[in-house]
Amino acid sequence: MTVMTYREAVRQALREELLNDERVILIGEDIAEFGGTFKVSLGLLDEFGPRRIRNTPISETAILGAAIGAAATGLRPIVEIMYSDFFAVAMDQMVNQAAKMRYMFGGKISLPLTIRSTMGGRRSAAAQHSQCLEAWFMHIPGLKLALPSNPYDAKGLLKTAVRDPNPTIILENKMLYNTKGEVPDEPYFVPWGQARVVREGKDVTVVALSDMVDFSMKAAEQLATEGISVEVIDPRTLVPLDIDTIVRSVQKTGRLVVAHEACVTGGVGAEIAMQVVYRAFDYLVAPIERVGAKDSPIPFSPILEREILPDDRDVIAAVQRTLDYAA
Amino acid sequence: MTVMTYREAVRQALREELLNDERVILIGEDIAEFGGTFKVSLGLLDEFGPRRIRNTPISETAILGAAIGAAATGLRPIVEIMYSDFFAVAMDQMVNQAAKMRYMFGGKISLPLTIRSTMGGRRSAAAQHSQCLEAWFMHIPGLKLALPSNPYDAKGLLKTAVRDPNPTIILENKMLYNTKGEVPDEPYFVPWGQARVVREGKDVTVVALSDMVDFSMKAAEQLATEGISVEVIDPRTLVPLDIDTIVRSVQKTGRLVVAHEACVTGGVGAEIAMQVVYRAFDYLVAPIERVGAKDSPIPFSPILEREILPDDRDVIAAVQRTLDYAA
Amino acid sequence: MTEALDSRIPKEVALQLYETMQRIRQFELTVVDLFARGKIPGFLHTYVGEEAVAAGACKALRPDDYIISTHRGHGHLIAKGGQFDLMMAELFGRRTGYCKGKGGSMHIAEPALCMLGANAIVGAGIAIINGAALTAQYLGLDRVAVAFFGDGASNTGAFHEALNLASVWNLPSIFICENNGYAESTPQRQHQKIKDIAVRAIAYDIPSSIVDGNDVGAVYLATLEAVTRARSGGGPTLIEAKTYRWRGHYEGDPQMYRSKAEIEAWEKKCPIARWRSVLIASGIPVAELDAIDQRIQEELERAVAFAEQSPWPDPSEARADIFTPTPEVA
Amino acid sequence: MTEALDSRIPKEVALQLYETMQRIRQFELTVVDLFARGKIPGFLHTYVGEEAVAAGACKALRPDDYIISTHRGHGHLIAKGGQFDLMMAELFGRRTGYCKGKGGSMHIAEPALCMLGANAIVGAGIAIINGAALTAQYLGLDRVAVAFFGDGASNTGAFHEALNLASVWNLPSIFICENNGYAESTPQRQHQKIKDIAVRAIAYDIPSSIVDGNDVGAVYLATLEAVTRARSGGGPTLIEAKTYRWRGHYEGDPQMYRSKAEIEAWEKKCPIARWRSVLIASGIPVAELDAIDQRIQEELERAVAFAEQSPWPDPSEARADIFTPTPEVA
Ligand SMILES: Cc1ncc(C[n+]2csc(CCOP(=O)(O)OP(=O)(O)O)c2C)c(N)n1
Ligand SMILES: Cc1ncc(C[n+]2csc(CCOP(=O)(O)OP(=O)(O)O)c2C)c(N)n1
Ligand SMILES: [Mg+2]
Ligand SMILES: [Mg+2]
Repeated sequence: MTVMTYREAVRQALREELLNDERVILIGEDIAEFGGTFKVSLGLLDEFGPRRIRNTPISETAILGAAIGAAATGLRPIVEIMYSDFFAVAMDQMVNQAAKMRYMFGGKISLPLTIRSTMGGRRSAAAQHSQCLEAWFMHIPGLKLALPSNPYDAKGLLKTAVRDPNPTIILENKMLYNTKGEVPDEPYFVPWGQARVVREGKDVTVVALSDMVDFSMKAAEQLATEGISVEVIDPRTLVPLDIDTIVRSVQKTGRLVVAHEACVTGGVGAEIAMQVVYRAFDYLVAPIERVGAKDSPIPFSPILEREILPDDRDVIAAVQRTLDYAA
Repeated sequence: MTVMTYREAVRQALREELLNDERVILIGEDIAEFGGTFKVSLGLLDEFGPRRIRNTPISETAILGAAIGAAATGLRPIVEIMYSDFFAVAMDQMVNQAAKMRYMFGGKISLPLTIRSTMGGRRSAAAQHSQCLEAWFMHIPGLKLALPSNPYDAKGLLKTAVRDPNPTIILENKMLYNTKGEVPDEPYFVPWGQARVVREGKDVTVVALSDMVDFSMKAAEQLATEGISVEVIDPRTLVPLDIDTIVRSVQKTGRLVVAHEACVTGGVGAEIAMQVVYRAFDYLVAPIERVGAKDSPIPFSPILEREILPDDRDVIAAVQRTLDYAA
Repeated sequence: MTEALDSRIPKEVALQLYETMQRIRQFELTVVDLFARGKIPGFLHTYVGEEAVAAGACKALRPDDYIISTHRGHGHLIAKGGQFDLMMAELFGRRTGYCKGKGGSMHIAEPALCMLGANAIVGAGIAIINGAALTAQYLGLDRVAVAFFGDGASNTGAFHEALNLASVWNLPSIFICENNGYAESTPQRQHQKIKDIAVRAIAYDIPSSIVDGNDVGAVYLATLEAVTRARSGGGPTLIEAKTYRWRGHYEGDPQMYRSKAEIEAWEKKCPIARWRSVLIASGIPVAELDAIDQRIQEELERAVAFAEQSPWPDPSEARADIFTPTPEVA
Repeated sequence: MTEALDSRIPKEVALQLYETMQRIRQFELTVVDLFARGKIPGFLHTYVGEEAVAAGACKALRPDDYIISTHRGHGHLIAKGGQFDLMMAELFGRRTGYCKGKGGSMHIAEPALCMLGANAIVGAGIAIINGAALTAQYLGLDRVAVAFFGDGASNTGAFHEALNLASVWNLPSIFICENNGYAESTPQRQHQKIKDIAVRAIAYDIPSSIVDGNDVGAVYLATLEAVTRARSGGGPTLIEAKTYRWRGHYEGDPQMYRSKAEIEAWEKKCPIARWRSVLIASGIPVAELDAIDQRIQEELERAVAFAEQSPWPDPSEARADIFTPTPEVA
């Protein structure tokens, strides 16, 4: 085990997969000399050269289109979209092309394509550089989707994605790049579709995504001091979603809080919650609570952004509400 | 009252608003001589001329950008995006620009902008011309959103939208254009944010969107013959959403089915259902049922498309499941 | 006044060009009829009148060169070697079709023929083709990759981004614009001020050419030039082929946006009749051409019968083919 | 060897050009310092070195002409008349700022000055500006609308679609490309093969010009020409201004992608020093220029104090300003 940052873990995954398979290439804006805006690919150009680490113009549609065409014809591209807000200029390639090509072709091709991007606020980057758009992708059949919450998963999920013959999207959290965690020295893969029980508990289940896992753990620790036992589950991947682990937990606790940074309305929290309502209706003793951003564009001023975005205090309050609920 | 098609009702709304306010203009691909791919604007060029009925190149980003800029500076554009699948090439203008501009400017501008598009399958138009993407928009604060299910609402909601100082999206259902209904002869407006109880009932509440309203009514009639009383509610607008009417109904019936044509996972059904779980938890006697497309790209072959898309039989089955549920 | 056969085109190639155009024409006329009779669901955009572009361009390609197409894709697939029976079955929505009935006319594809699909999003294929070109370049294969698209598509953002990327990466991409004068109902002068779309190559510093899209020999030679350049590392080319579609944008289009006279004038420029004259003048017996036509007709009849007799897909297959099964990783 | 003041530029205009450039420069240097000291949150993209473009272009405009900007927007707002105090407060995230602290550096805007905002999506503003131009054209006002954008932005789909639409609609849109040689870290030769972005105008059949973006007088005159054409119904123009940014893409950029020598060479071409020489050579007393500089410095100090003393927004305002209140309709 080595303690390393989330950024370094992602870089290791990229490097190992570049070493493992000559067909793996990186495509993105400013990813070469510059190492990417978040410096994830720093150093890879030196090691692998411009043939494999490919800088592009500011042309997200062309980038994704080229990656799709390359994946359909034998390469295994890994694309970096600098901020997930920028998917908006090129959703067609994600949704009408990558997600549907295999199906439209009657199963005749595979698209081993990995798309990495960054998500989230808390940096005063304002309305167009702070969004969490995982709900868009979860709604489109044909795309796999992961939101790693720690260095171990960031590396292991990415490595699995690169080996996957399907289009996979990984949304990395900007606020996590500098956080540290243990990463095995030997190669490993984290399977998609297996949730992680981050903390066991018996009173309330908290399903948390991305950096809301840390906030939820903080909340759980705080609540533990008050004698409240919180189970924290990180689904890790939304497609496929390991709903079984979540349902089992709710069958035990009877209470559920779903926490993500994306705004509440139309967020994936509703989907996860509804699947639980459907599968564990009789076990629920209180309404499901959702924690997420208040419905608003993300403001610039830190004081306003803090007001909009959720954190551990919101998780605590939500847990409390499920416990206080009196039928 | 005059009986007219949904198409004609939309055209009347456009015509009345063009007559009412010189600042109203229409922008879109093939909307002039051709009258639009769905012939909604047929005849308007003759009456209003090319200055107000504006054909464009195939450039959805430029179309929406121009409409946004025009709305910000004094016009009241109505844009037609031919198929809502095509939003994917220009989501940036919808989501990063139109939805956020007022907020980012600290409230200093208004965007009186109406965007009409078409949604839905059932025409063997296959994967890239059949989608229902309302969930994308409902998740983005700053956009209003309606899905009219009949000629009366199609006209009345559109007229209200054109007078609204905010970006509004109206998703018209292609399969409804030829359906008929009564429309008042005098001018009227349908307020946004008021659900319509289409049919009263006491056993189960069905919340249905767009053409699922007709399917749900058909289901309700069938179920009535078996002595089952279904209340059908059409929210009409998703932003703002009249959750109160839905909650009141569920408080009465204790059972809820949400029906839309979009695929189930990540669809707006989850959002509506979760709001009900939150507001009417103690009234629910069975898990909420969701009716929607099975998670898949839309296939071309009619037999496959029928398998994927929901209809009245799915509503009936879902209602039955809520009734059969034994805790 | 009949043109002579260009000396750079061998007679056997000339005959193949004729046959391919005729295959496309007859296929399209057959599906027009079947569509009118309700046998084919969905939308139908036909290629009637534009046959010389697909036929000429694809003749300049090898089987392992890639192409990608548009909503108007039958001609491209036929020119790349598509079989009538599997195409017809696809258009009928049958499980024996190229895409098992999942794609239909607007998504018909056959990767085994290096045909990366029709595409119902205008412009999208222009971006995707660069990926096929990149694979070829990256793997050191001397393949090229061709995107077909319309005059209307040349106004999409995808066109611009894709040509620029092909230029900076020096990809073996060939962009063939089928300028048929209309984007759906919109005449070219209403959707762009330029007359020659080929001038847009200047914006990417890549070579271009303008070719008579109703002269199959000219299209063939122009494409051959671009292919030769691309194969030898010379990078992308934009080719504009000026042509015309004879039928509506889609079947059912009332076409109020253009005059009968305009259509008739172009019908007189029929690429097939024109090439037939060239061939006859060059000494090919009429009977040989008629025999080709006859064979095509028979093959089409068999294809229709095949499609009609083919089973529908089973509803249980509706959700297959979304994801490729994932191998276990250690 | 100092240049002479172009005779088409009145002295008072020349002085205003100087003042505007200096206002931008001093503002940027001040915020760079404040950012380093943690007073300004978020991202900061400065305009140092490029002042002549915004200053020259906006001087050719009337107050009621529209502009739209980029992520690098301070210079444009200042040139359009933006006040230091309200700008500074916005960058500080205070409620007294131009956008009540909701926009920040990347979205700073003032519709009252017809400045339709900085924009953090590269290329987006190019599409939006056509709408302002359309309003002017539609209402028969003789206003023009200017979009500023970078060399990198000229590769976005939005650029292409917007210039084409402006062309077919003959809009009074003026597209000013600030070619500073880099898109973030990517040098121009790596993101496009063309050297002159102005050639892209050919793709839309619109006029273009290339101007030394460090020569404020040249930018002013080139813009004036485009404005005159646009006001009189002559349609859009693409202007390419060649310039250079002195600082990193954003504050904090380590800039390994370019050499110190390159930066220094451009610093020698400082647009402000250059114009100052021109003014002095034309007889303007140095003291007059120094007085301008001094006034700007004092105004900036007041602006910083204003921002520092301004209240933070109240959290309760966070969700205000999403929607405009909707009037009742009958
Ligand atoms: C992004 C997008 N916008 C609009 C359409 C609708 N549409 C389909 S084909 C077409 C016209 C295409 O014109 P052109 O590129 O010239 O091809 P042609 O049909 O003439 O072969 C349009 C507008 C679409 N499919 N995709
Ligand atoms: C659609 C999109 N892609 C990428 C980015 C990230 N980004 C911000 S500025 C920038 C470089 C812009 O270069 P240029 O247009 O030349 O403007 P400059 O910064 O040189 O003024 C990039 C890549 C973005 N904001 N939007
Ligand atoms: Mg065309
Ligand atoms: Mg630049």
